[in-house]
Amino acid sequence: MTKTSPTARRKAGFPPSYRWLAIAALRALIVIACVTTAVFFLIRIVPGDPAKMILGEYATAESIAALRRTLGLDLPLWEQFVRFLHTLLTQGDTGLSIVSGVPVRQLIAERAPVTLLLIALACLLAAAVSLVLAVVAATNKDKLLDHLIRIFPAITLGMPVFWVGLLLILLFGVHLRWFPVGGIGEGWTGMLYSLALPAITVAFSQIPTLVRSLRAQMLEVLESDFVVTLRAARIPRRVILFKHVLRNSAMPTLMLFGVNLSYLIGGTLVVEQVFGIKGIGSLLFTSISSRDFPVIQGIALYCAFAVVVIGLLIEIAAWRLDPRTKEKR
Amino acid sequence: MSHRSISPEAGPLPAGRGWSRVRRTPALLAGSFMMLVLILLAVFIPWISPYDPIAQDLSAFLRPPSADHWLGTDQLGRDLFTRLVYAARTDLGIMVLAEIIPFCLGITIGMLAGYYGGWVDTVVSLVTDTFIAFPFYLIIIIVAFASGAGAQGIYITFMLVGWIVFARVSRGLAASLKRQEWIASAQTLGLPGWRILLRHLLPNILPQAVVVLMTDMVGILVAIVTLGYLGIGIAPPTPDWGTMIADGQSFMTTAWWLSAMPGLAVVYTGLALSLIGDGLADLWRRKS
Amino acid sequence: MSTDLKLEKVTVRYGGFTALDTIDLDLSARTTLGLVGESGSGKSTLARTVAGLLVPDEGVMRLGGRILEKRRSREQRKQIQMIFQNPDASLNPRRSVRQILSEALTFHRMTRGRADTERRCRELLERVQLVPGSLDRYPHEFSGGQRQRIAIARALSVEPELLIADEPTSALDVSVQRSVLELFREIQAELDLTLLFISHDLGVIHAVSDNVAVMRQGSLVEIASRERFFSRPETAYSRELLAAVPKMPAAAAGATK
Amino acid sequence: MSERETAAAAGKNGAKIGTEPRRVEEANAVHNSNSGTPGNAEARPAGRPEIPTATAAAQVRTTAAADPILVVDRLTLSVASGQNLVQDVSFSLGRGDSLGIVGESGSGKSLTLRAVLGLLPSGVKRTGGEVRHTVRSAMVFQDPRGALDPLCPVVKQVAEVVRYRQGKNRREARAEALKLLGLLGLPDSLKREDRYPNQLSGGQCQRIVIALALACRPDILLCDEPTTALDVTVQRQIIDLIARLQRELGFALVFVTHNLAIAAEVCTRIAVMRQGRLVEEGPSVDVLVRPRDPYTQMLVEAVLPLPEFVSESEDRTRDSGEGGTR
Repeated sequence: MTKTSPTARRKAGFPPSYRWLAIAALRALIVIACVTTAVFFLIRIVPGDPAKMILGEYATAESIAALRRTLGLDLPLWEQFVRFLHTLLTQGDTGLSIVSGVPVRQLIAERAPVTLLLIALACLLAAAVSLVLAVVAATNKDKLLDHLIRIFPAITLGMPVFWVGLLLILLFGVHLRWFPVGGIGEGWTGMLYSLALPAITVAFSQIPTLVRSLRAQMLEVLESDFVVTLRAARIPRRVILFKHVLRNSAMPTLMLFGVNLSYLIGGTLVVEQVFGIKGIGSLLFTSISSRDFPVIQGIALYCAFAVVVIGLLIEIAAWRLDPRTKEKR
Repeated sequence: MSHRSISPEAGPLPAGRGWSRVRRTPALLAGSFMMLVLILLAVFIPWISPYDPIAQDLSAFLRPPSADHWLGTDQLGRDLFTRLVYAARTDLGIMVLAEIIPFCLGITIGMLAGYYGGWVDTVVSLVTDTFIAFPFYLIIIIVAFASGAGAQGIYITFMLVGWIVFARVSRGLAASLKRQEWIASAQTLGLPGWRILLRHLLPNILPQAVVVLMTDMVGILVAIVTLGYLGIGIAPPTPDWGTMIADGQSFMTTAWWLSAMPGLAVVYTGLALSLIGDGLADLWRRKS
Repeated sequence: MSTDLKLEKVTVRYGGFTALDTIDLDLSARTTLGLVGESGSGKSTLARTVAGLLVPDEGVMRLGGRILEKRRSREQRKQIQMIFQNPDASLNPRRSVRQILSEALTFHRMTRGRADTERRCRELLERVQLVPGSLDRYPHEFSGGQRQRIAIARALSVEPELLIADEPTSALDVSVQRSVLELFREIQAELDLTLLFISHDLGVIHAVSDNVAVMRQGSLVEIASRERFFSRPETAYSRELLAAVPKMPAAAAGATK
Repeated sequence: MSERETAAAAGKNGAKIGTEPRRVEEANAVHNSNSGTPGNAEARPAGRPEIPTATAAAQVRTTAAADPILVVDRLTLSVASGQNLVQDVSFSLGRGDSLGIVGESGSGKSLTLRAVLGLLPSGVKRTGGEVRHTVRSAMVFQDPRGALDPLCPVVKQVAEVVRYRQGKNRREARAEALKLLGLLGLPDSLKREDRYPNQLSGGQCQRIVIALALACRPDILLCDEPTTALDVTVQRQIIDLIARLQRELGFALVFVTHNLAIAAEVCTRIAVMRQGRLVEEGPSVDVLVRPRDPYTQMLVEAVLPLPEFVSESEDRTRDSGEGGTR
């Protein structure tokens, strides 16, 4: 039994009681339910009559009343909610788009791949860059490089995602013409090429906090006795760094990544607007401006689902990394 | 040791206190200075700049930065610098207002949960763990736009969700502080719970909570400005950095500073707040 | 009014694990009981239970004949005070020594007005051999030994009858440890205090206690007077503990003071 | 160990002397990985006999003075602010010697050990003197769990050190690791199922740390208060274990502790350090029975005496030891 295979892990006192996984899944459902209900009621409670907004100021009273009936807005709130839940549970959809009459699920399905790809690219980029920067900063403690990397988060923390997007467009798109500006190129490479700049922009909003957390954690682990033991044993530095130090320092940063997830998803939607990418983001903003409530509701549900799924993945990665944390839960 | 002499190590050991320690944290000094400059500007702008942030003067259309218009003028001939500073009033105002209640609420709830434990703690940690990844950023966008309510959307959503990050910090701290021996000693001295919370727990939780507040405030400011950019934040003509960036976007190639300057203002505030946060963190880590 | 401490069948359980298993203990007034045991033996749990920080699952505790209920009377709270092990964590870093010492005095209204409180604080500092000037300082400006002295002064502020010391000198250097132990003995003699002194170090137990109790995995294995325990211990475990203590070269054992 | 303590006997209301930099926060002197050790070439002849007999080890000790394998010459360590935490410390160590370094917290004894190992904590630099040693050293720490990677099973950790230090492949390394653990009296169950540090007792973890040190085949074993965090019975086992290993493997030993009795039991020579300086050094009994330096005298007097107790086997009539201090 050379490597500690999962069986060893089980016998080694880590009964993989997937109880914690069940609890995490339950939590996920609670978040989705809350988001859906919150959006449902917030849209309808907040002042302003949706029907009047859709038809504009000059619409006649009858046409507004007629629209309210078709939309079911004249029904009492709770009845609207029951009908909404009914459609959600039976057809797994939040109704038809008011503007185009297309089922919301279909609308989202068309636009989802681009957004998902953008989110995935941004996550990969953020993880890779923060890892490199943190390792460089931690191993060159107090040298110039370290100070630069420490000042970087303070400056970029205040940079709005869309503003960074605009600057990148101005710099790389307009002046240097390295990247296409707006829209999505054909074929696989075309798409990736056109998503590069947006992905960098979204990743840029996540990197500062991740670097700061990972660097601080690594410095603490580098000072601990077990690293001194390994270095006294003349074990190669890279083995110590990547096999032992990084593994022990990743946990808090992983958790931080989970917490900042909703910023990442929100950021992606905004960046799509800046770069003119036809993803879920632009669908959201068009449906918002046209007060297309079922579509808004559907997107909110979809985003909550995305946040929760990635959160679960992070929780599993955390368990894989350090089984002890899950034992207590 | 027969006679009771004052023991040789009777007196305290000399160490820096108060102002001398603050002087040794450059980050805090720099951050607070920058913030002070911004606040002074925002308060005294009517006396500093002769221009009105809203009145249009089409004859001064898109002037580049010059002696009388330090940052030039926008597409409606309004002085950019004046609008920038007035915008600071609106954005920083909302930022502070949207943070005060969640901050106090979060600290109190977290402290009670951490100190008393039991079912209070389980309920609070269940809620905070579940909703920490709550896509509230997304909700702000939807609510703000759907209701066209501008800042109200932010306030509502933030009341609902903003307190969670502070509750987590203060709950964690309270739970660990509870095991500290000076809390146990206060209990044996017969001091009631509320007094221990106020006199012993709160003063030791606030420093770290304020550090988190600084970073969180930057997050709120960015959210406010983003809503402004998307046209669903503060309704024009009240000056707001987000809307200013959006307005300047169409003149990007010719007058790049129109969009760049408001962004830099946000970066400036963000830098000031995070410097204050880092400085306070260093100061309190060294003191305890 | 004799303030003996009596424990009858006191049991404390954490989930499945029994930290204290039916403890019967008598601590007669104005004597010092040295409680020794290894980590996990439950000696700290016993200390915290007597101090009222933990509520026992079973058993009864009596001080001076009166039962110590779950909610103790204000009088009972003042009678028992505790001093802890870690000097870095025994004082609130954000409050000055004056605030630390005067808090219980003012809350329990044991002094009349500010001047009286100030006088009482200076007396307490002098009692633990610290200069009055320390009142305006903060805990981080004191050495470990000095912080323990402040903690002792704070415990004495409510004029307790039973003082529990949970390894108060384990984190201190040898020289400072000795002076703090001297302080404990002086206070116990002058204020007629009953002292429950807990330590894993048999040298400290020998220097301080009248009687010795040994704990192992949550139960009392032996109670004896100091002379009998250190010369002819009954249980094998006590002998094992005594044999394990490293010995100084014969002639150099601490000269009598 | 609490931070800087002005020694009571010294009587001076000393200014606050730099604390032992357990965790020096501010950015100061850069610590590079192997500062201070001039080429630690593998001077040891290859193919050294695996376990020399006890007599050989004893024989070696008598000729200590002749060829010292470690010379610390006027060593000075200081932090960025220029404060010297260790000042002009010199001592030498022969093959198979055992030197105890005693002193209170903040005396710089642990730092001196780290300087010999060649791995100073960040923020501390060697600003004077040098450490010359022709052989390899390994270290055992005070907190057993802190010296082990919490996320890596123990046998795997020992095997890893064996693999890199003795150039064995993965399978051989694991066999060697298990042999080492057996030598240290660890339960056989580890052979079947590897376990994580948090599942072992403090004493077992300390044995693993010693195994890690021995896996480097050191000629000098550096111990930084290895038993302070352990219970008295476990402490006795670890002390006996270290003494036995030294007899069997013949390595030299530098044993740092604040407990004079332990130093006397384990080491033949003792050095006393106070606020960064070496105040006295000599054979254990001389230093403890006839201390020359007043500080050493104070330390010896501060040791709380324990009367000789009559164990079951001995004659009961012997009266109990000399009077206690009460």
